[in-house]
This record gives sequence, structure tokens and C-alpha cells, in this order.
Amino acid sequence: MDEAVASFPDNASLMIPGFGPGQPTNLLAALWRTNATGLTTISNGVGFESADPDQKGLGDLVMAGRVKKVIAAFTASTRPSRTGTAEALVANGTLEAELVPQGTLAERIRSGGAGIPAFYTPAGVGTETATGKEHRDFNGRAFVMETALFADYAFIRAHKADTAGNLLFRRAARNFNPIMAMAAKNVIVEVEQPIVEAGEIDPDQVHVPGIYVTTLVRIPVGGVLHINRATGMAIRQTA
Amino acid sequence: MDEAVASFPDNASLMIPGFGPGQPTNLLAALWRTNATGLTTISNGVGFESADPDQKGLGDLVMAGRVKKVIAAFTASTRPSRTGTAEALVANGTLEAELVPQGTLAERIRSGGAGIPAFYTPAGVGTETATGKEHRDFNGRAFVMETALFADYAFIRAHKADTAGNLLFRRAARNFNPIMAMAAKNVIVEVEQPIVEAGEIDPDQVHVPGIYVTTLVRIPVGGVLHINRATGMAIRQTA
Amino acid sequence: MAEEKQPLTRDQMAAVLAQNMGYGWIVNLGIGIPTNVSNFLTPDQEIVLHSENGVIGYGRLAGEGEEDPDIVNASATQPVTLNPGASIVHHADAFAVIRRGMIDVTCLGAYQVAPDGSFANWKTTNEPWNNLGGIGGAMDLASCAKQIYLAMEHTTRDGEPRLLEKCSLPVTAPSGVTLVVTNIAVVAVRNGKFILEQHAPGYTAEEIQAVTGAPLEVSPDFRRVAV
Amino acid sequence: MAEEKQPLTRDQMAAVLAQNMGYGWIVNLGIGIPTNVSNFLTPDQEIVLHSENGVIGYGRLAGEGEEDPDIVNASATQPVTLNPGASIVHHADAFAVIRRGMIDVTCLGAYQVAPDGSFANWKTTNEPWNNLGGIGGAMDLASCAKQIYLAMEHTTRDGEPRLLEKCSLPVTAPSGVTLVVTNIAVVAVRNGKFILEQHAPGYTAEEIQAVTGAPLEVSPDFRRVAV
Repeated sequence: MDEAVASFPDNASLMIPGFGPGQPTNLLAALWRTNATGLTTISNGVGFESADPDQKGLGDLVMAGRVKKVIAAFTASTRPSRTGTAEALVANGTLEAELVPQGTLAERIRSGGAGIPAFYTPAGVGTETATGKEHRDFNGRAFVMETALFADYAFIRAHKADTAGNLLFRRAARNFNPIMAMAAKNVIVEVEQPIVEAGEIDPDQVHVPGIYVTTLVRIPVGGVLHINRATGMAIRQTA
Repeated sequence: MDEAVASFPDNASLMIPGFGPGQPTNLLAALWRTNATGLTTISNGVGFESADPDQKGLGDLVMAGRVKKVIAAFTASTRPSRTGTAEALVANGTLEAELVPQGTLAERIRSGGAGIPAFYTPAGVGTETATGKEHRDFNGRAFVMETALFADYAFIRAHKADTAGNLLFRRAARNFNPIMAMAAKNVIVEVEQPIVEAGEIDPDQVHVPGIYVTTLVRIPVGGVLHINRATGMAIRQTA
Repeated sequence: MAEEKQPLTRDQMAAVLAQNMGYGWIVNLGIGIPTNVSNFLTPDQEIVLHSENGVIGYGRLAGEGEEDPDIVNASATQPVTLNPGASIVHHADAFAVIRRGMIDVTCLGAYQVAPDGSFANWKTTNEPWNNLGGIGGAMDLASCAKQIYLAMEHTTRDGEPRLLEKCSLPVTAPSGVTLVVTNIAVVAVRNGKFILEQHAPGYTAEEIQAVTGAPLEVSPDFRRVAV
Repeated sequence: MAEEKQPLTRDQMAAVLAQNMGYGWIVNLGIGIPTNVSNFLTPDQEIVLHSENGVIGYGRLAGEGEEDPDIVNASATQPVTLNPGASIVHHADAFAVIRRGMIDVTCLGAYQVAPDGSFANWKTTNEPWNNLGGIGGAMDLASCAKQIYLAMEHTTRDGEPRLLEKCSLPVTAPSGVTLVVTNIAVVAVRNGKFILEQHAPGYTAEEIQAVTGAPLEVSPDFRRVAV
């Protein structure tokens, strides 16, 4: 893992998938161990902090001041009683936040991966999130223009992979992974299962074609496979 | 097949996938046997005509004057020596044609299925196909605005399906099928293999979720599975 | 003799939402009370549950020992089961379903709702737009679903009404709410009005109106909830 | 003694195109001569062939008995083989690859080409725009690929030049062509100029210039094709 992120530069933009499952936990922990700073991140939320060195993630990078900007559908807690990770930093001006409706976020990423610089969506029209954005009517309904997102890096969590870089995801761990893998220049993938030879995965079942993938690393024994959110315990790779 | 298209109305819009393989041959032949007319079609090309009643398709519908408008990436032959199906009809004003670059066509269909009314693409900028269309610069490059396509009907050719309507395609027969299945109100599917029970297809392998599908029909014995383009012969369903 | 006052539990509120689903609907359940709705749907309703994370056709919450860490609902943490015929798509395709208008109803939690069908559920202050908040998929859902059902407490902890003439917090959508299920009432939102349809055991229309910040039109069919 | 004049065959033109592919490139082959390129790539080139129909990683044309009716290249009819590691995507995702700029080179047939890198391959008349023609995926490819290689006859059947100062037919793209392989020459397109790089057996630079409608700068490395 450390080798895969060793040359990660400062001030890079990074896509981080995950919606519960599907987070590249091991790559994030490896990034934590580098000195990379000045990150711009694109993710669903700003993430949790963890005392476990193997679970260090976006929340920890944010709190350590290594993130310059977050683009996310959750930049603060929805619960008034609980202050979110990023709020204080944004308030004191050391972190920039861009709050985006989740579907718009997903479509901006998909557009970045599809060479579409901008599109129109109905989401958020009539709310603060659309304030100041360009509006336009189509067939009598108002839409707002949103622009594509494309990053220097994407960290991806796959279930299976072959040596050609073809990726498969499992169940809800798919979420943002395929579209983020399509929307970054350098795509680094941690894989749960042993990497198989090219030709062993049915071409009809591939979720992400190998042409998008830069680096594949299998999660080593002891690496984190899942995190039990109830207990905070990591479930680890055993073989 | 005839039952599946029995209530097909006049003046409907229809998506027709296929790029070589993946054409809903049997549904098109069934549509030929109805009196439906005034069609607007969305497809890659305007299609072939055939003397075989089982291979009657878009080309035949066009030549019979039952199509009002074609939206396609091929509205005329690229070979100067061979006049395309639609050319004479367009010339005498009985057929309207809209010629669209193939990637723009695919993206307009995908946008229709994704609730995106319009998007920007670089394809065709500086050519006749972009003439009169709205242009806009993003990051110093010119793009053209294109609008979504959504149809009343899509005819789909699937390889496998389950009773929940989940669809799988095989190899290059996938082509326009998934995006057209997402971009029409009524989605009628002809299936090559026996339809299996819901639960027998791995959720991770589904190409089109069943929520998009209106009607499923297995291709009956004697129905057309493939057409050998070299010989013009139909390869038929045997069991 | 008046029945004893018995506010609805969170599960009862979820059960009321489940009663209001039509046959074969495609339904999206938001975080909180709505995700519990999956436990109260009956097989004959043939509901397809859709989640922002691309899980289509999930079922009830996973019981002890049934949990699969890769199968969760919109909460991103709550394990659910898959029904036969389930399918998985990526996040952009999950929102393609939403934006195309295929969701018959989205059930969401909320802080405030008004008779024009507007509601607020993503920000708890009126500070100027500062890019802080938790929108999630609520705005996409609220802009595109055919109907919005809300599940919410009838008042704040301090007893202030949450059903108001006009939302005072920034809205999630300027219209679209058709039904509000609270701990003491079921209120339809129709033609710019709140229609009081049902009450929790022991609550009268007058008592519900007293903690509501906008006029309630009492339905001719006003009745006790049946859960 | 002058070598006998021997125009290149279609297969030889495809072989020249194959020689001009870099290691590990992602390549799209258009209908006509370009689709034959798949037969002349060597395994050590590690080329990934991409087709508009969503087939990524196909190999040579299928031989007798190898044909699978569901595996075809961009011609939509020509059966091809799949290499190990192939994958399939739908048509919109196939063009996502193209528009993102991942295609290192697209090989296309053409009617005309000019030193500014513009070319024409979709319409054979100059009639006003009438929505008739066969564009296919050529415009998307031409607008987005890193380079465009053309395979074309050097002249029309009537002997008129096809390499021109300016295309007289409607263009497919206003720029982007970097290499033109004809039946008698290999011409690089660089800095607004045609650079004559190679000749078919027996053809001199003067003879090639005589059937070319724009000045050719003869490369210092001008040589006979090696196929």
C-alpha cells in the first residue's frame, strides 16, 4: 500500500469513494503515513476520524490540516447536537468546503469521466445550493447548470480484479467506485480478493474496464476489509 | 411477439438498439405486422430492408412510409455508389431526418434516461452538424449544447432476463440496449434465453434493473436469434 | 371517555408511511424513521425499494447474523437484506433513476414543513449560505420524486411547531410534500393546505391544531391511526 | 534502375498504420482499411483496441469457424476475437472513453485531408446541410482522440488529388490529423504542412507531388515503406 501512494504529490486532487462500504481504507491509511498535504478531495462526506492507525482516513487528514478543500454532499453533521469534522476549520478559514447535492455530485463525477464539461439538473432548484448558479428552462421547467469534476487521483476499493486492471465490485460497495475510477488521471486500486489472470473475468461482467486503472494492489494480510460501524472494529484480511 | 406490440399506437417515438448484433429483430417484425404508422425512430442507422417477413425492420417501415422522422448517426449511405434507404424520401419531403454524431446520440439517450435535459460535448464543433447550435467555452475549449432524447417506446434485445425484468446482454450485443431501456416510457424486451426466476441472476451482474422493463417476451422457437450479414440468412431459436 | 394520549413510536410512524404506499411503487427511504419503513411493507404491496447507493430491490433490515457488510441502505451503515430480483447500479445510475422521475415516493425526515409543500431538512440555522450542511441525496430526491412523504416530530424539543405557514429554515425543496406523518398526527398536504387526516390515540383535532403553526383543515374522514 | 511501381494494397496500408502505434496505446479503428489494422499488431505492442460499440480489448479478425455473431468491430458486421482482459461497456460508456480523451489514436478512412489537419469523410457533396449522411462515431473520435491517422487512396478514381490545400467537402473535424497513409505514400501532418515520409515501391517524391493538391515537404528521412 505504501508503495502505491509513495509518489503522491502535494496539492493534488483526490476522489474518495465509499458510502459505508466501498471505501479505500488501506490506501487512505497509507496516504496518512505520507507527508502529502494541500489536498482537494471529492467524496460523499468528510469522513470519520479514528484512533486506529489502520483506519486513518479523510476525517483525520482534514483535522490535521492536510486538506485545502472538500467537495462533498455532507460537509457538516445533520445533527444539531454534533459538530461535524469540518465545521470549525471552515469557520476559521483554513478549510474550503463545497457542498453539493449527492446526485449532482455523482453526475459531476460521471461527466468528468465522460468528457462532458457541464450539464443541467433539476436538483436543488429553488434552494440555497442553486443560488448564484446559472439557471435555464427546458420544456417549461427550471434547471441549474453544473460542471464536471475530474481529479489527479482516485483511490478505489474493488472486490475482484484481473491483471488487465478490470474491476468488479460487490453489492453496495460499488457506489461511487466505478464513476470515480473513470474520472481521475491516476487510478490506484486496493483489491479484496487475489488478483487473477487477464481472461479469467467474463468481459460481460466487468464493472470498470482495465484501461482506467493505473495501479492495482491486493489488500495484504492484516489489511482492513470492512469496518463494523457499530463497534468501530476492523475486519481484517486473513489470507 | 405480436401480443407485446398489439397496442402500439400511431405517432409514437421508438428507440431501436443494435449495432450489428443486439437488434430487436422479432419485435420489429411484429411491429411491421401491425398498422402502426407515423413513427419517430431513434437508432444508429436507418436499417436494412428485407424480403424475409421475419427480418422486416426499420428500413422496411421507412420505405413503406410508416416513419415520420428518423434520428440516427447514419441517415444515408457513406458510399457514393449506393443510395441509402432514406435519401429519396427525405428529398421528396415525406421523411424528416436528424443526423447526429454517434457519441452525441448515445449521450443524448443516456441523458434522457438520467433526467438531464441538456449537456455540452466537443463532438462536431467546427463542422456542419454543430451549425446553428448553441456553443459555449469551458476552460478555453469550445463545446456545443445537445439536448436529451426520451421515447414513448424502446424495443430491447436481451440475452438473459429474470421475472423481475432484470436484463443481461452478451458481448457487443449490449451496445445501445442498456441506455435505450433507461430512456423510454414503455420498454418491451425480447429475450434469447429462457426467462429465469427472480433471484437467479446475481444482482452484481445485472446490466439493466428490472424497474425499467414493461414487458418481457422470450423469442419463440423459429424466431430470429441472429442474422448472418454475409448471407442474409437468419439463425433461428431452436428450443 | 377520552382515550389515553399515546404518541406514535418511530416504528408506528414508519408503519403509517408503509400503509400509504401503492401497489408496485418504487420507493426511496431516507435516513432515520423512513429506513424503518422497509420492515412494515407487505409482500403483496410489491414495493421496490431504491437507495441512493445503487441498491434496487432491498428488503427489511438485516437481523442478527444476517448482516452483510456490503449491503446497506441509504444510511450507509444499516445492514439490509436483498429481495429476489434485486440489482445493483453505481451512484450515478442510482440518481439517474431518481432524476428521470421513477421514484413514486421518497420518505424523508424533516425539521419543518409548510402547506405549499416546501420543507427543510438539511440545515439547522439561517446563517448565510456557507457551504456547510448535510444535503445527501435529499435535494435530488425532493426535486424529482412524484411525491414526498415526511416523517417528523410534530414539535421541536422546546414545543415549538414544525408545521408552519412558511419554513423559516432554508428549504430542501420549494414544493412536493404530499403527506406528513408526525408522532401525533397524519397530515395530507394538498392545494396549499394542511389536511388533518388522522390522529395518534387520545389526541383531538384541537390539541393537534394547538401545536401546529398553520391552519389545519380537518378531513371529513378524520380518524385514529390504525397501526 | 528504377524499381517497378507497386501501389500499396489495403493490407499493406493497414500494416503501415500498425507500425505507427506506440507501446500500450488505446486505439480505435474505423470502418474500412483501419479495421484490418487489428491483424497487423504484434503482442509486444500491447495495444488495446477500443470500438464504438463498447468492445474494449478485441484482437484480430475472427477466422473461419471462430466467428461469434455477438462479437464485432466498429463495422458492426466484421467478426473479431477478444483478447484476454477484454471488457464490454454500453454505447454511452464507450463514447465516454472517447470524449475523455483516452484514445491515443483513431484510424479512419477519408475522402480529403488538408495540411491544417482537417479532413472530410462523411459526405460526398457540398449540398447545403440537409441532415443526410453517415457520420457514425467519426466526429466524436476526431474531436477527442489525441491523434488521427487516415487511410485513403491518394487520388479519386478520376485521378483528382485528395490531399488538398483545403478540404472542399464538409469536414469531419477542423484539425487533428497527424498521419496519412495512402496507396502510394506516407505523409505526416505537422505544423500546418504535409511532410512526405515514405513512398510505395517505385514512386518518387516528384511523382507523388504531381498527384497531390498541396505542397509536400520531403522528409530528410524519406524512404521506401517497409511492409
